[in-house]
Amino acid sequence: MTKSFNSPKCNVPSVSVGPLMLGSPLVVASGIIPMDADVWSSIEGCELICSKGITLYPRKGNRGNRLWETPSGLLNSIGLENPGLDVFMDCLPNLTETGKKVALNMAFSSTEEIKRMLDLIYKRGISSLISVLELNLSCPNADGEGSIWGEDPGRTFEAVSAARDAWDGIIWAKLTPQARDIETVALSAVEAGADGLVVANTWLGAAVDIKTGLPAFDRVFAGLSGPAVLPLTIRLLFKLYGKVPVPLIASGGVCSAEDALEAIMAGASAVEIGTCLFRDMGIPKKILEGIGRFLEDRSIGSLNELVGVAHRGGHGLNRGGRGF
Amino acid sequence: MTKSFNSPKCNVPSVSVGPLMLGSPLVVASGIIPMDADVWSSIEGCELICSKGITLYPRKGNRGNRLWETPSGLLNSIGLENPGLDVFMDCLPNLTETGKKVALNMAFSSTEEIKRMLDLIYKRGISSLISVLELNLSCPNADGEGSIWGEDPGRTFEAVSAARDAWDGIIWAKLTPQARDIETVALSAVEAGADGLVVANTWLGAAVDIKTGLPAFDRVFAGLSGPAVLPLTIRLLFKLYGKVPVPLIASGGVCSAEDALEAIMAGASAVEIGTCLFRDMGIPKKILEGIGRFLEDRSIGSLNELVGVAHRGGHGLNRGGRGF
Amino acid sequence: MSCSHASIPCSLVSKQVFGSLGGLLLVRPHEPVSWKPGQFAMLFPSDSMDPLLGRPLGIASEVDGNLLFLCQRVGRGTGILLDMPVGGSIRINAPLGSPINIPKKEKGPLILLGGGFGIASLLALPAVHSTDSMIWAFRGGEEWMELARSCLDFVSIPKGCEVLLASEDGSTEFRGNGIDAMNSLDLCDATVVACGPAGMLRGVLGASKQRGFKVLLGIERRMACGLGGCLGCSIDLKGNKRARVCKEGPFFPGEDIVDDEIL
Amino acid sequence: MSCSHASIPCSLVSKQVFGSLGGLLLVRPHEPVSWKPGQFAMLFPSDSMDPLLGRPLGIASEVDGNLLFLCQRVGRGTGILLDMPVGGSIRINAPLGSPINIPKKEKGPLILLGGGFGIASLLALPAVHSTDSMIWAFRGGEEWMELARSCLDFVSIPKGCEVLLASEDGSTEFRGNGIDAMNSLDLCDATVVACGPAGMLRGVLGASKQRGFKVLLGIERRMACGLGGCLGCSIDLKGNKRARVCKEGPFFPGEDIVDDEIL
Ligand SMILES: Cc1cc2nc3c(=O)[nH]c(=O)nc-3n(C[C@H](O)[C@H](O)[C@H](O)COP(=O)(O)OP(=O)(O)OC[C@H]3O[C@@H](n4cnc5c(N)ncnc54)[C@H](O)[C@@H]3O)c2cc1C
Ligand SMILES: Cc1cc2nc3c(=O)[nH]c(=O)nc-3n(C[C@H](O)[C@H](O)[C@H](O)COP(=O)(O)OP(=O)(O)OC[C@H]3O[C@@H](n4cnc5c(N)ncnc54)[C@H](O)[C@@H]3O)c2cc1C
Ligand SMILES: Cc1cc2nc3c(=O)[nH]c(=O)nc-3n(C[C@H](O)[C@H](O)[C@H](O)COP(=O)(O)O)c2cc1C
Ligand SMILES: Cc1cc2nc3c(=O)[nH]c(=O)nc-3n(C[C@H](O)[C@H](O)[C@H](O)COP(=O)(O)O)c2cc1C
Ligand code: FES
Ligand code: FES
Repeated sequence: MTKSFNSPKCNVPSVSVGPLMLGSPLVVASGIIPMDADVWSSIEGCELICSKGITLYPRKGNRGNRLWETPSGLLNSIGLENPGLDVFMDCLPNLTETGKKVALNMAFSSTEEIKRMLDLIYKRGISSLISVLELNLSCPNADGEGSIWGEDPGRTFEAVSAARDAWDGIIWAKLTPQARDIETVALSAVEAGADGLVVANTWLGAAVDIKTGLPAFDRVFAGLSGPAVLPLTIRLLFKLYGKVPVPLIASGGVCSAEDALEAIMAGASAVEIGTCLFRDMGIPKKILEGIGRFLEDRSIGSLNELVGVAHRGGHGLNRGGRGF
Repeated sequence: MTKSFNSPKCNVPSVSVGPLMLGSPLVVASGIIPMDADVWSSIEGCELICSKGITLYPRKGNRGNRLWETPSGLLNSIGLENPGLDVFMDCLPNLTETGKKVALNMAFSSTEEIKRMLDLIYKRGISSLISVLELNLSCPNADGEGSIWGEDPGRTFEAVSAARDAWDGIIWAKLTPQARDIETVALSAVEAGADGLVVANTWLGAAVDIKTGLPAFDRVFAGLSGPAVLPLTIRLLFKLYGKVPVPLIASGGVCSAEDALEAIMAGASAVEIGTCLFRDMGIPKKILEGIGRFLEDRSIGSLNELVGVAHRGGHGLNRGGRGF
Repeated sequence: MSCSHASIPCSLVSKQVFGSLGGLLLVRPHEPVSWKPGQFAMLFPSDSMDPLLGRPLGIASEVDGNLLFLCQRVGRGTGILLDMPVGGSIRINAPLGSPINIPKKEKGPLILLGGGFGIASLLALPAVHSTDSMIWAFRGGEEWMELARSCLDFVSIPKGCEVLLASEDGSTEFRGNGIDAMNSLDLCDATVVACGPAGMLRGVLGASKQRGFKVLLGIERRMACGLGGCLGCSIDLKGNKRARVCKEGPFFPGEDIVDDEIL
Repeated sequence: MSCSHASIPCSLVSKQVFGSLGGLLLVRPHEPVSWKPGQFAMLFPSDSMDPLLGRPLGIASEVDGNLLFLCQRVGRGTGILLDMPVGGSIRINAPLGSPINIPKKEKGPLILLGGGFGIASLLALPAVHSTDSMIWAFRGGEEWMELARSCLDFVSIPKGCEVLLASEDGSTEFRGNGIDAMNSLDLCDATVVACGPAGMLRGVLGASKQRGFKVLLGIERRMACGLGGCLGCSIDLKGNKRARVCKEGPFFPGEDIVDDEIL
């Protein structure tokens, strides 16, 4: 039984994301909050929280600048710093004790690594503490000269299949927006057994530090997140909704109830909240309340009714003309 | 002789963009200002101005919403509304009378259309009034079910070759960021005879009008421009600089002297200014002054020295450590 | 001196906000702006790129070199403007658009009809163009009454111009909507200049066709540039013509207007 | 009551800006913030998404429930904060970071060394921890002198704590930089808590190694979350350990600090 899902007073929009029932459509994105039970319990408005990207062994991440602010956006080049699977497993019981559900965001450089990590989790007997396995397809693979798993449908199939073979629970494939053909990649992920697709991850960008004349980041390219990318996320949702038989989970730029509703109407069954938590950890609660009010004002019984309505002529929301 | 290139008082950073000498690295992007000589003369800080995308025949453009604001960005779906080549040619002498140079931004649905348009320009005897032919590779072609010219290296080669055959002057190929493999497309454009590459154009995005539950735009997808896309532009410059033997012209998100310097250091020889003119037509002058001060403070004689320095270890700008 | 697209730094010298309705903003431009009734400004509440675009507001009046704006609270942009502390900086691009061009007066009356905040673009007209009646139609209620009173204090309406306040709830002498109020006047040979909600404009256009009086309607569109460049605001006119609301408009003669373009 | 990452609406109740240098901001939180010296806040000047991130500023003092910030004018974010009209809204996430943790006092003196605006995070320490000397080193000149005077009016320094103002141009009693000023004191068995420019911190760390006194240094990094989540600010510590400046820091004992991480 969940211990204390902190729901706001108003109408709580719960959702089913495929087989997963969530008390809120909002999910804390990976890499945003610390693995700290106090912080987890204090977040209201989200039931599911994605862990930092976890690798088999600890990683120090990238040297040099890791953050760079852009207009309404953030470039990051953390480089998957994390304490490794063992420490994650040590923390896991404490984290789930908070009443939150956990999505393990997994980064990996080979399919063997995926299998070994899942094996270790089963061996520890804590697989039931993990509600979702979120595969980060934006990380580089060791073969293929560090090319990104999710850019290629074949590699995507390999990675998701490896996880599917070794994991009984729900698998979300977190797509990369750098995929040359995201529809084909999405279909491969589903074919390989993904139960949901996270659309998507950071967009590659870059910056120059004009004071030094050097790239702002040692690795030149870095991941762009935050409100700036919202319209790009919405486009990907429009491209993928209806093309795959699994739910879509939005990730990229959602910061308000309006943004979340846009993503839902464009096809998302749930919505990850990332960068905007850096501004205000109270945002999910406000978003959830805003969604609640929206549903109430229009007497919509379930948020699931709104999923993808933009593909279905607005589904009767369109009262009183379009305006501009 | 140019009549009145309004340069600000301070150190004017002139540049050579391949064979083209410009009194300022700043170029007014296509689709931003009206074909109105008064407006043209009033713009300080730019010597070259791109016309609205011109087609052989007049076009009314898209129905429904055409503009949608996003965080630090703008989605537009104008749909190439323009009065057609004849009217453009009628206006041309008035526009060049202002002392500005003109880049004809050309939109086309077939290679025949390119040839016919260039033919008509030669027939009118006004080809010398056009300093640059800017080919908009983000527009759809009539064969290929409206696919975008610049998404495909072959189609790009066709379009640029057609223009090259029929045009003696400078040709810039304006790339589309939707290209699956922008490096190959860029190489094709150069192989076909492009003298410069504009990097790039609007990024496809989308939005939902949550009041109606409908896509904000009748055509669902629309082009994202403005500061939000700056880091994406900078990344493309990093990808292309040094890979092609022609100058790069940045387009996407530049709004300040700092932004322009970033683009230049990442590899741009000139910088187009678009969306931010909607905020302030005085921006180019301020940017030019800012660049002038930057050069002066560091005793850099020519702006061309800064082009691409981020690929060359900062080229001595890096005095006194990197900081963060 | 400001040209047609000058960007002018200003400060907010005073404001009166009426609950969730909106308010009056008195803005001091740091250089003179020469404008005419019907023209508008794009307002930028800060140098921030979010929100990115200016918000178009009609220039309602000029008081001691300050510009008066009437601003309805609609969304983010107008919210930021209304919530700005006095003393804050606003930048405006102004004057934009074409002044209201009253067809050569023949014999009938000139009637102005403002619905809600649509009155803004009409308020300065009576002072420069002999006007018979100015109707201001709004929902009513205390907030609206206070806003209307405060607003009318700022503008000088010549004696000859009758001001008719119409409210749906009967807060004012005339109970009814804008169309009702207009119909209560003698429209014979009249010229009606109307600005406000789409429904009202459609009603005015319909009535003008039926009864043969002249109208000029203020059209609204989302705008990016405000000066005819981006074509974001362009609309169909009769006779297969196109026009830009920000440049040829925002006021267009009824006979040119395609009904569908009143949104 | 504020938890470690509460987001608190505030208003700017007064400010003093000294030319292009920066200034003092007195900010009223709309809920109480309980903080300790060495902790900081992330400041958001508006709800706009540009700039996106908060700006970290040390909490310098508390005056009648208002928080005092010293803010150097560096770039856009600090510019917006300093140019905000009094009465404007600021949101803060606070308190963040670990309080300064003075090692159990043995015998030597406790010396605080603030370089420029780095003094901010130290100013409140003497009131809660017996301090022998507080050095404030800055460039000098009229603006700096005024800023320092105004600032010291806001904080209560107990009698026992000597305040030494050091300026490079000799505007103050002591001419020289922060290291010179520190060296002018008896450092035997001392504990020095230093915050300021990288060059100064390197000098202090070097001296402490040579001469064997204890130091705590305030480290700066770009920050996104401010609460240990994003790992944007994490640094190497000695012994192959990692630490987050925003969470375990910003003050670290000299013996843990890897020289290269002082940027
Ligand atoms: C020529 C002209 C004159 C106007 N004069 C006035 C006036 O004097 N007083 C007044 O209260 N309002 C006036 N308006 C309407 C006013 O511009 C909008 O209410 C305002 O832009 C809404 O901005 P927002 O950010 O609060 O709303 P949001 O809905 O959050 O805005 C989102 C985007 O849509 C645009 N938008 C939304 N509604 C409108 C609209 N009705 N017209 C144009 N763009 C819109 C915004 O500018 C913005 O780009 C005028 C509009 C035009 C075109
Ligand atoms: C824990 C901590 C406490 C601080 N306390 C104070 C203080 O009390 N008073 C004071 O004046 N300054 C303080 N600083 C420095 C202050 O945060 C920066 O000067 C400020 O963030 C610059 O923002 P900007 O937008 O004006 O500069 P820009 O250079 O335009 O900022 C660009 C980005 O870099 C970041 N950045 C730039 N410089 C720094 C820096 N030195 N440290 C961290 N991030 C930086 C900004 O936050 C922003 O994200 C502190 C920094 C830290 C980390
Ligand atoms: C600092 C930072 C670290 C991140 N780390 C990870 C990660 O470890 N694994 C992952 O899949 N995504 C990671 N992301 C991506 C986010 O989970 C999210 O998909 C992305 O930021 C877009 O959403 P947003 O705009 O809401 O932030 C990270 C993002 C940021 C900003
Ligand atoms: C309203 C609008 C209309 C545009 N029309 C054209 C066009 O006709 N042809 C073209 O090549 N690019 C067009 N563009 C793209 C711009 O020229 C520019 O490449 C793009 O907006 C990115 O730059 P920016 O962020 O500086 O605006 C248009 C952009 C906008 C915003
Ligand atoms: S708003 Fe750009 S043309 Fe009217
Ligand atoms: S700023 Fe996010 S971990 Fe320190």
